[in-house]
Amino acid sequence: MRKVVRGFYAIAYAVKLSKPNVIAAYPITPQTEIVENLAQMYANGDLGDTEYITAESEFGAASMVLGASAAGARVFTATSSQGLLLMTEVLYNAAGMRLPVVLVVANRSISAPLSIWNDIQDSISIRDAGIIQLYAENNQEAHDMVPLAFKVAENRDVLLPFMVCVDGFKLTHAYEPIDLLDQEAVDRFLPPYKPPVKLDVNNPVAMGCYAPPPYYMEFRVAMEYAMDRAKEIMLEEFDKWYEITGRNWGGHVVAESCEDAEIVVVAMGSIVSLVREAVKQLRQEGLKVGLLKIRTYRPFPAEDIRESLKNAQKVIVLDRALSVGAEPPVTADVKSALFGLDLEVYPVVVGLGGRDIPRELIEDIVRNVAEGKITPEKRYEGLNEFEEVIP
Amino acid sequence: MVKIKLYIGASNPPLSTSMKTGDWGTELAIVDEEKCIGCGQCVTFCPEPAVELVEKDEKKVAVVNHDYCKGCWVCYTVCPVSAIEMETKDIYKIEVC
Amino acid sequence: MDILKEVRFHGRGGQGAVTAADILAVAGFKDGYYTLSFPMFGAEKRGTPVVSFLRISDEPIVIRDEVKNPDFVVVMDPSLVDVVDVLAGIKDGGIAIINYPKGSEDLKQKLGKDVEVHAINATKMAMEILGRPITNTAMVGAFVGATGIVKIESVEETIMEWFGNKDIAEKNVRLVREAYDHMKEVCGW
Amino acid sequence: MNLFGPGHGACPGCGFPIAVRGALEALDGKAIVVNSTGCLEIVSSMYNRNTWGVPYVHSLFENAGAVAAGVEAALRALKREDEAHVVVFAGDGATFDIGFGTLSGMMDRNHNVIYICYDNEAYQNTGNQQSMATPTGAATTTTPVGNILPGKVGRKKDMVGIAVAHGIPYVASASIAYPKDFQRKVKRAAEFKGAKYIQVHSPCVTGWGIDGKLTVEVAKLAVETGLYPLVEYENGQLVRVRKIKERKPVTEYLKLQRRFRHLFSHPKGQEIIEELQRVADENAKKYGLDA
Repeated sequence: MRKVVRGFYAIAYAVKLSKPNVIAAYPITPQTEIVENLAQMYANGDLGDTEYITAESEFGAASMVLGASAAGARVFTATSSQGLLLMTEVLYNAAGMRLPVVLVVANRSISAPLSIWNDIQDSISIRDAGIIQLYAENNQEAHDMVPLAFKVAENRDVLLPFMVCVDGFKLTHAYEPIDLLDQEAVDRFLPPYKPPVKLDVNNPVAMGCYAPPPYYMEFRVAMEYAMDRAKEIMLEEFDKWYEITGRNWGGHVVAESCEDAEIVVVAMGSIVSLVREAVKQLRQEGLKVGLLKIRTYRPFPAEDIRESLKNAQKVIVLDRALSVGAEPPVTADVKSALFGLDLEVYPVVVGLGGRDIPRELIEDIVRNVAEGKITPEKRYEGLNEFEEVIP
Repeated sequence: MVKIKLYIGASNPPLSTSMKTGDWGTELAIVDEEKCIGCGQCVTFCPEPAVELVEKDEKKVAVVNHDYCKGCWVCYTVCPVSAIEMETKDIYKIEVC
Repeated sequence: MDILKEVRFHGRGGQGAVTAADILAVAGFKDGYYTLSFPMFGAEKRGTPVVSFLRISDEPIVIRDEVKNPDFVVVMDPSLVDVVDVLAGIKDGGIAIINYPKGSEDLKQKLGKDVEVHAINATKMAMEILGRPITNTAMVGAFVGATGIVKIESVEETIMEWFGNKDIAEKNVRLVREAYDHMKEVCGW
Repeated sequence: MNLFGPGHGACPGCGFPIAVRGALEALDGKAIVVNSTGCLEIVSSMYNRNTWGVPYVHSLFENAGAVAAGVEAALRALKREDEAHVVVFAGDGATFDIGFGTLSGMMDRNHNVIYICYDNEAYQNTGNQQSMATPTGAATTTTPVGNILPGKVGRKKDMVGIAVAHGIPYVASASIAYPKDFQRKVKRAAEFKGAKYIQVHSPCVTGWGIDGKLTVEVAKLAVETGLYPLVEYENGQLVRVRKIKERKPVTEYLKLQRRFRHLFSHPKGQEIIEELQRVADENAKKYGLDA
């Protein structure tokens, strides 16, 4: 059913259709409306047997979904920015305990200075936790990713938390037409959760044990193997999703106009659409430009990226986060995927803390790269000149 | 290299008693079954638990499982009839020449 | 409409500037367009000047930043023209529709910019029909009357769906229609 | 199958296993245990050497309250609430200090959880660092005795009072010296729906500097001096108190423990002893301890 809705509603509605047993959440801008919508559905009795709990903090919310997941429940939470950082310890723990917690992150910058606006520093900061991360290009994709997240996370060969990353405000607060899923389609795709192990008096096990040196390393490496398996399993699920909904979002990456492209722009999240428009414009100008959308960020699709970019000469990576003191995070990952190939990678940081990313800015970057006006070194676009002073 | 069985979710099968703690202390609790009135105080208090009440000659007496008794003296201190003695393990009975 | 149209709404927190954009997004969708509306990304409190945005197009909408160069500007509160540069960035040939009691000529002089500006006394209309000075639906009607980019019937249908209370919905439809008729006549089409 | 142990690695004479086993027996093993990081967790839940006979989960140091709330919510959502009681075992560090927020949240939302704090009055797992449960004058590695300072300055936090203030249906204090009383309290707690808080005084032989054979005696003296009053609140009302026939001076309790030994020689020791006696006297007055 196509309906004009806000992004946060599209997400909340997909959560409802996924029938989680327990939702625990704590509000934070710009995630708040996601959980407000779920709270309203709960208040209206529209969530069936789902328990909705208002937590005392994001830390508490994450801990509650962890506990509920250990008890065998399908669980959901959502957060942003500082909230995600506050959850971080628990999320690492959930990943290590192999609990399929699903969360939506309404991406927002990290304080200080305080900023409620969009970049992806928050989710990028916990890329090493053992959590699957998908970045939505638009609200339709965000809506579709939610049932998918449960399906993949709960797969016995995966059993890892799953994070759906959605640009705060830009997507969450946009009011636009969305093809809302129906219950029947979601039920067909996503069966009820059957936990392989749970807290059960009839079959007592201990979970969250501590592992001395003879065991610890195996547990961590086992997570890595699960991530690897998730790569294949996700592709299968993407296909099934297409069969059921008719919507094909592609695989871990989507390469557009890359076959003959000399320059390819790599992007993640809502700016992908903008880059696509820029590419169209630049193609009209005769520039051989392509777009590579990274959809799955963890597990990192290094082979897909290498395959897509092997014919390019210059690769521009648009990073919307920093790894202060090192190369921007997505650039670093892309570079490692391209190691040994004869091409140049241009790290370009844009759009931190909600800074505008006009289409013309992207076009200019590409033109400048094409004309050799800029070198493949870390640079910041859309940045004002400034001078540091101490009052 | 040994092959390890890894329970996913760091989950563990229940109740391993594989760690025998009976060799921890220098002493062991020994019950004088004559004096024992089978009140169960030692059972309640034993932190391990290494004491249980067993039916013997038509009366209940405390029996200490020396595989797990750490020799902590707790049972000794709570026994209302002084039926428990703490005995130094043979290995610690050093004979001075 | 073959190209993207961008609209910026000015109001004060609590006056329904976001709802105005949303109603038009739904109405435009009913007419078969791609639409995108969203509030100013921030944390504005009741009474502070706020903006909301609407994009409407034949093609899927990919630009999600705040509207910097609107084709149309809608202002819900007469006091805003003194404190906010409501015409900031407006395109050449753009149209501004402003709730302003003293008429278009006075308004044009005050704003001093060479764009099409239409005043409408929406507060008076709202007081007469709703009994309350809530002007967002009136300004939606005025916007449609001035621009014609969505069908007034679609707007009316949307408003009937929007308000849970049938009586309030009908009053708002009347208000929208009155503002629409008025503005259509002013603009002479 | 036993509910807990044997084969765990607690020090000989440790207090908390008495409480853990007592609580699980009181509930007939109908329990899902949530445990915070700490001594109990370390001695019982090493991978491949789990000594729990009931379902058990450990997540972090500071989130047992929230994890238990999540487990309880899941049981409700999955229509399994009759299967077991959700029982938390957490040390005083996890309860009074770092996990206070999630415990408060759990109590505020009144989850159907029995939260048992085994109170050994410092971070004993890591070698006796002070917590908000450490009593005045106790020497810990982070409140050491020096020329100027006589151990911990400041009072032990009144967690029982704070739990009562949350308006939860049942709150009690207990001691491993009175295991039957503790077990009765656990059973009583299980009769209430909602959040229950039981704080059980549980000596740490190494941290307190006592011999295993003194565990029970020291715990008993804490009660008999009035320093650790055993009280019980139902629906906010103080309903039962363990009366003391002849209240003993606090020095009898203090002198048995290495953590208080300096009080008898330090220039400020006498002042601290008087302060502790005042605390005991206040407790006696507040709860009507004297028989």
